[in-house]
Amino acid sequence: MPSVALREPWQDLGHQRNSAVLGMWLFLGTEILFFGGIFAGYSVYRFLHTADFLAAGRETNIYYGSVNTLVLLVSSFVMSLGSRAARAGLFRFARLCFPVTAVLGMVFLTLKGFEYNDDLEKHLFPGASGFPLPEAGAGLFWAFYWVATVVHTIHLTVGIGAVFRLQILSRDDPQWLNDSPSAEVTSLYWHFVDCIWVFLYALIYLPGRS
Amino acid sequence: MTPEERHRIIAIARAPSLVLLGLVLLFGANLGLSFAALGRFNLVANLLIAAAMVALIALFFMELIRSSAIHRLAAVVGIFWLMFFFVLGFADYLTR
Amino acid sequence: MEIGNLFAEASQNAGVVDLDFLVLTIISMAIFLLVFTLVLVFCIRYRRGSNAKRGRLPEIMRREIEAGWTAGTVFLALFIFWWAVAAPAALQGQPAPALKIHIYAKQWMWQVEHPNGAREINTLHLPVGTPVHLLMTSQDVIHSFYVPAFRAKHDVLPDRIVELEFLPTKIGTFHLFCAEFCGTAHSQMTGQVIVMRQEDYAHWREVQPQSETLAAEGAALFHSLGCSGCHDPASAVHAPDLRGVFGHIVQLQGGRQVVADEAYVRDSILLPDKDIVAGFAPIMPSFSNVVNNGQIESLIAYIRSLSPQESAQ
Amino acid sequence: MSDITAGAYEYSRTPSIGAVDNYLTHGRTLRSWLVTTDHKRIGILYALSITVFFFIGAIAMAIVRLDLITPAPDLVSDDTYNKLFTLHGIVMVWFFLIPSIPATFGNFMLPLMIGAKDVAFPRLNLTSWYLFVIGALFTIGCIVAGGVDTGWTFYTPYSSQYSHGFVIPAAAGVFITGFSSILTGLNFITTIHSLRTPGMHWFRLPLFVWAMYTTSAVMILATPVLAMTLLLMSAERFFGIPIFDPARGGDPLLFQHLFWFYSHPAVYIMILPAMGVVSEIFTCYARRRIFGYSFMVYCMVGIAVVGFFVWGHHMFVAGQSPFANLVFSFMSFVVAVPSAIKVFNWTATLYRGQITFESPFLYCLGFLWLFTFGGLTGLVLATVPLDVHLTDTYFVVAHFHYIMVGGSVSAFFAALHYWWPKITGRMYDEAWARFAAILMFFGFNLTFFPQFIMGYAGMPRRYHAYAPEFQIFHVLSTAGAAVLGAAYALPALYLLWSLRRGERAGPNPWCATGLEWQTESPPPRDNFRTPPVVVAAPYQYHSETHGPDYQHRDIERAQGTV
Repeated sequence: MPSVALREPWQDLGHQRNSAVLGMWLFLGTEILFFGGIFAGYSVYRFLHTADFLAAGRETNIYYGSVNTLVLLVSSFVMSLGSRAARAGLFRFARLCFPVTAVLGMVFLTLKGFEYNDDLEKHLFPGASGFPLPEAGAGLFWAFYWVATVVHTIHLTVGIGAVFRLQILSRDDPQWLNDSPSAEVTSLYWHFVDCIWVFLYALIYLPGRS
Repeated sequence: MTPEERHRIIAIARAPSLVLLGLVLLFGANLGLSFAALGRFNLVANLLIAAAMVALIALFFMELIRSSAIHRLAAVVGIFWLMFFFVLGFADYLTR
Repeated sequence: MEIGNLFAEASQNAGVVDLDFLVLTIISMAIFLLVFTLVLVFCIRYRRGSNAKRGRLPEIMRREIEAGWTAGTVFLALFIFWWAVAAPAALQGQPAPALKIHIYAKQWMWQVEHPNGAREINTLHLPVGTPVHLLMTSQDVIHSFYVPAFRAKHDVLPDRIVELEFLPTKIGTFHLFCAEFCGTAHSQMTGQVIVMRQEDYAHWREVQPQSETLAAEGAALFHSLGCSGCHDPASAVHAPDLRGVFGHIVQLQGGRQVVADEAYVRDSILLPDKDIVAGFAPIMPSFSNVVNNGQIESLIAYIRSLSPQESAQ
Repeated sequence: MSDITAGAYEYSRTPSIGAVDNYLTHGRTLRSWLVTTDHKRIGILYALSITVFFFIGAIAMAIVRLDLITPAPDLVSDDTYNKLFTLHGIVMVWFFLIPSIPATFGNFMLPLMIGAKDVAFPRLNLTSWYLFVIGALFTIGCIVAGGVDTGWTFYTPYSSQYSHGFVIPAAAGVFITGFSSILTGLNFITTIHSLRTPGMHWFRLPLFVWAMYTTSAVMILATPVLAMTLLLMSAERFFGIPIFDPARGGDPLLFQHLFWFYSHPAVYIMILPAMGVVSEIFTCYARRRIFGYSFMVYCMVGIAVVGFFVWGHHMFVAGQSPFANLVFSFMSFVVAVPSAIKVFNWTATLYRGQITFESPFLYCLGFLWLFTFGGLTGLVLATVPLDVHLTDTYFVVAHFHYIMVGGSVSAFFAALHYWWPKITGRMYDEAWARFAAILMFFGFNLTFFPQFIMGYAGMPRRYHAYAPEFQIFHVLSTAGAAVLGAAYALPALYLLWSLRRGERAGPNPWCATGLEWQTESPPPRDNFRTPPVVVAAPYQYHSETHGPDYQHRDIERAQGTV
């Protein structure tokens, strides 16, 4: 009996998997350029207002940022275990890894929420009145802080949804995790969101500390 | 969980665990270095370490190390194209 | 009156641009004719069922021809590029002392300020045969200063001074357009450039209602805004002395150097932390919400007047 | 012609399940269309949607051209005028030209041409169409609410601070539609990599497939940058955060850099598919193999890559550095080379052919003329001192309409006529089609050639009122637009008529090569009754040693082996 995971127009699971993975990599390529708009703008302004960016970077909350980075690194590790387990046929273990990954993602979101709350209490939102930093570049830094982290957060939320989808769809038929390319593709997406954060961390939280 | 299962789990977890260890060490280095007064080299160091972390994730977690050429190509093409923007965009900003 | 003459050439640059265009048009037409003569000949000769010889393509048609026209096209493209770059370069080196005129663009008008303080709106009087150096800025959105008869155009950006140089060579009245879309009445943001004999221009400028000259206005602002409190040589605050600075090289922190020109002075007023002069603390507040563009120009004129050889221009 | 149509008749008399069981009859309810994952039906859905938008954009411009008959701003208000040309630009660029050939003919033909059953991700394909529709709803909502007046370029700080129009809904529409084209591009690339039928090597792909491949690459690499740019602009407008605002340290030129990083390659999203179509049609009606197949492929790849290096030529007077002007000018000359080579190769393809002048070929000749003309005026605009004079004038308007309308839209109509029998199974009236093609060519030139002249004389674009000496050119242009409008409306009539009354087409009415002609017209749901196997390069219109013969026997022999 052909697997339910096999979809039109494919003839076999391996071919389908390779193509789905290629599709996901292409999508991640577009995501690089999507975030690239942020990175490019950030770089241009950091070049034009170097001192202001360092001063503004000091105002970010490095505790939240660092803990969140660790959380995401660990989540990526667990996700990687999950997708390897699914491939090896260790479905019970895989179905343990996915919820852990998603929960770590939610921990990240919760901490990010606290951090946003702190930022707003300090009026670190450059569009509103009372923004405390006088330098022109500081407003730009914080504008990019908000856009970049919010866009990243949206991506992470989508990622959490995708991980739960794995869990739900494999509930009755764990073999699906192996047949379908979903586990591998979801894992790629999750790691990518993590990669973006690694760069955001270096660009947002680390400047101006010395 | 049978012992056989446990062995297999340990087997698949070995490589990712090492990678995680590397990632955490690099993360610590990045955080620590950012407090050292290196001038403009702070940025260089931060970005190089971040790039190393991303390379670890891409190679081992995203398994580019065992991917086919076309997957690797798709993975780097976005970065390449972003470089085009940086090179030509900064051709303006550096000479304005 | 030159308005109405569609292709008037009224600046030194106009002739060069038109020559460039003519040469490019001739080259383009040659390529175009070549291609479409061939297309026409082939379409007739090789129409279906004609008696023309068919069969295998001659060997020379294959690689040699393909490589030949590839190389030819590359060579032609590079040649045109080189030639287009080289032609205006020959124009460089014209006499430096130029008439400096300030242009302020805003929705939807052009304000002009001549060196002696004479002002006008949507009209620009110029002397023929004198190089003109425009210093332009916008108060709101991006505009674009465009005089077709001069073949001269430059976008006018907010919070930045852009420069445009040309040498009017023809007496007459010419269109001034805003070429960058700037909002509802974009197409009404037009004016006239009136090029006059030099003595007529001098006379015109003298009879304009004399406002204070820019530099005098700037001096007054320099005191009323409190700039002199720090920048006065006698001040207790440690701030750079501005005498003799304009037009000269300034050492910045971090080892960089800049020439203190209009843009630099402007940035120093609006974004004081951008370039800190070596040996000074970044203590100056930004005046970006305090002064408008006209006042900045006055301040720049005043600071220029503190450097005697510069203000002679 | 007689032997071809005779063959077609013979086919239609042959009892065949193809006559009843095809993708059109595979479900007749509206629902069966709205949940379809069939690439052919999705192509049709796109075709219907973009036709609606084509006419919305055309009506906006019709009002503008009527207004411009007199120098005074008399027909509509300044504000309405600005909203009309903005609407025309946004709709024509993002809701017609970008999806025109790829999303319709690409969707329909790509799997057929590589011998596949469908695209790689059929459900994603349908999702793309729904994203397009959602984006379209935003845009239509924006029009209904009162419109937007920024021009299609959304330049800051006008768009982010000064415009009173509905900027954010318009940007949202473009943003969402952008994801539709990203997903389409991703789908096509994966399809071409994964689903080529046995024997279909990379260098046996028809050039239209290569065009789809390179176009898709540009789509997925350029579009996300536009998405982020619009997002940043909207964030500045909505939340008031500083991003491009010069008063708060921002740089409006950064917006232009990011915008043109997408929007210049977007021109290649429009023109590469057109080049693919023209290659198919030139070979078919000249009965000749394409001249220099591998060069044609390299040229398309070259255009797709180098096309990313030239965006700064939109900013020669914007205030970027003179050095950057030089670099971008140089790259713009470089990118002209592969386009020129393609024109020469198409010309050479006609040599020693057996040329017939059916309507698709006439449209392609029109394409060749207008594209060459547009390309050569592009050289003028790549020259910095000339661009300083000509940018933001009607010269630029005329130039990019020669490329985007004269080029892409001509090729769109060529493709429509070439593949209409395949898509619908019916022949249209050839005499009317030829008449429309010729009318379109002359209407187009009458509309846009005068714009070169008034542009050189200094007539700025986006002007509601203008100096009286430009009136004669505007009157000519408006007259041309009327002719052009008629030429666009005509095909709608005779093509619709053909659906009921047209002769049955048979599988291969043009005696063309290419796998899409090896199956029935219209094709069955799964495209091929038996999966095809490819044994030779494309365009086998004649044998290696002989020229094409009068009777098309070569093609019949070739098809026996394909």
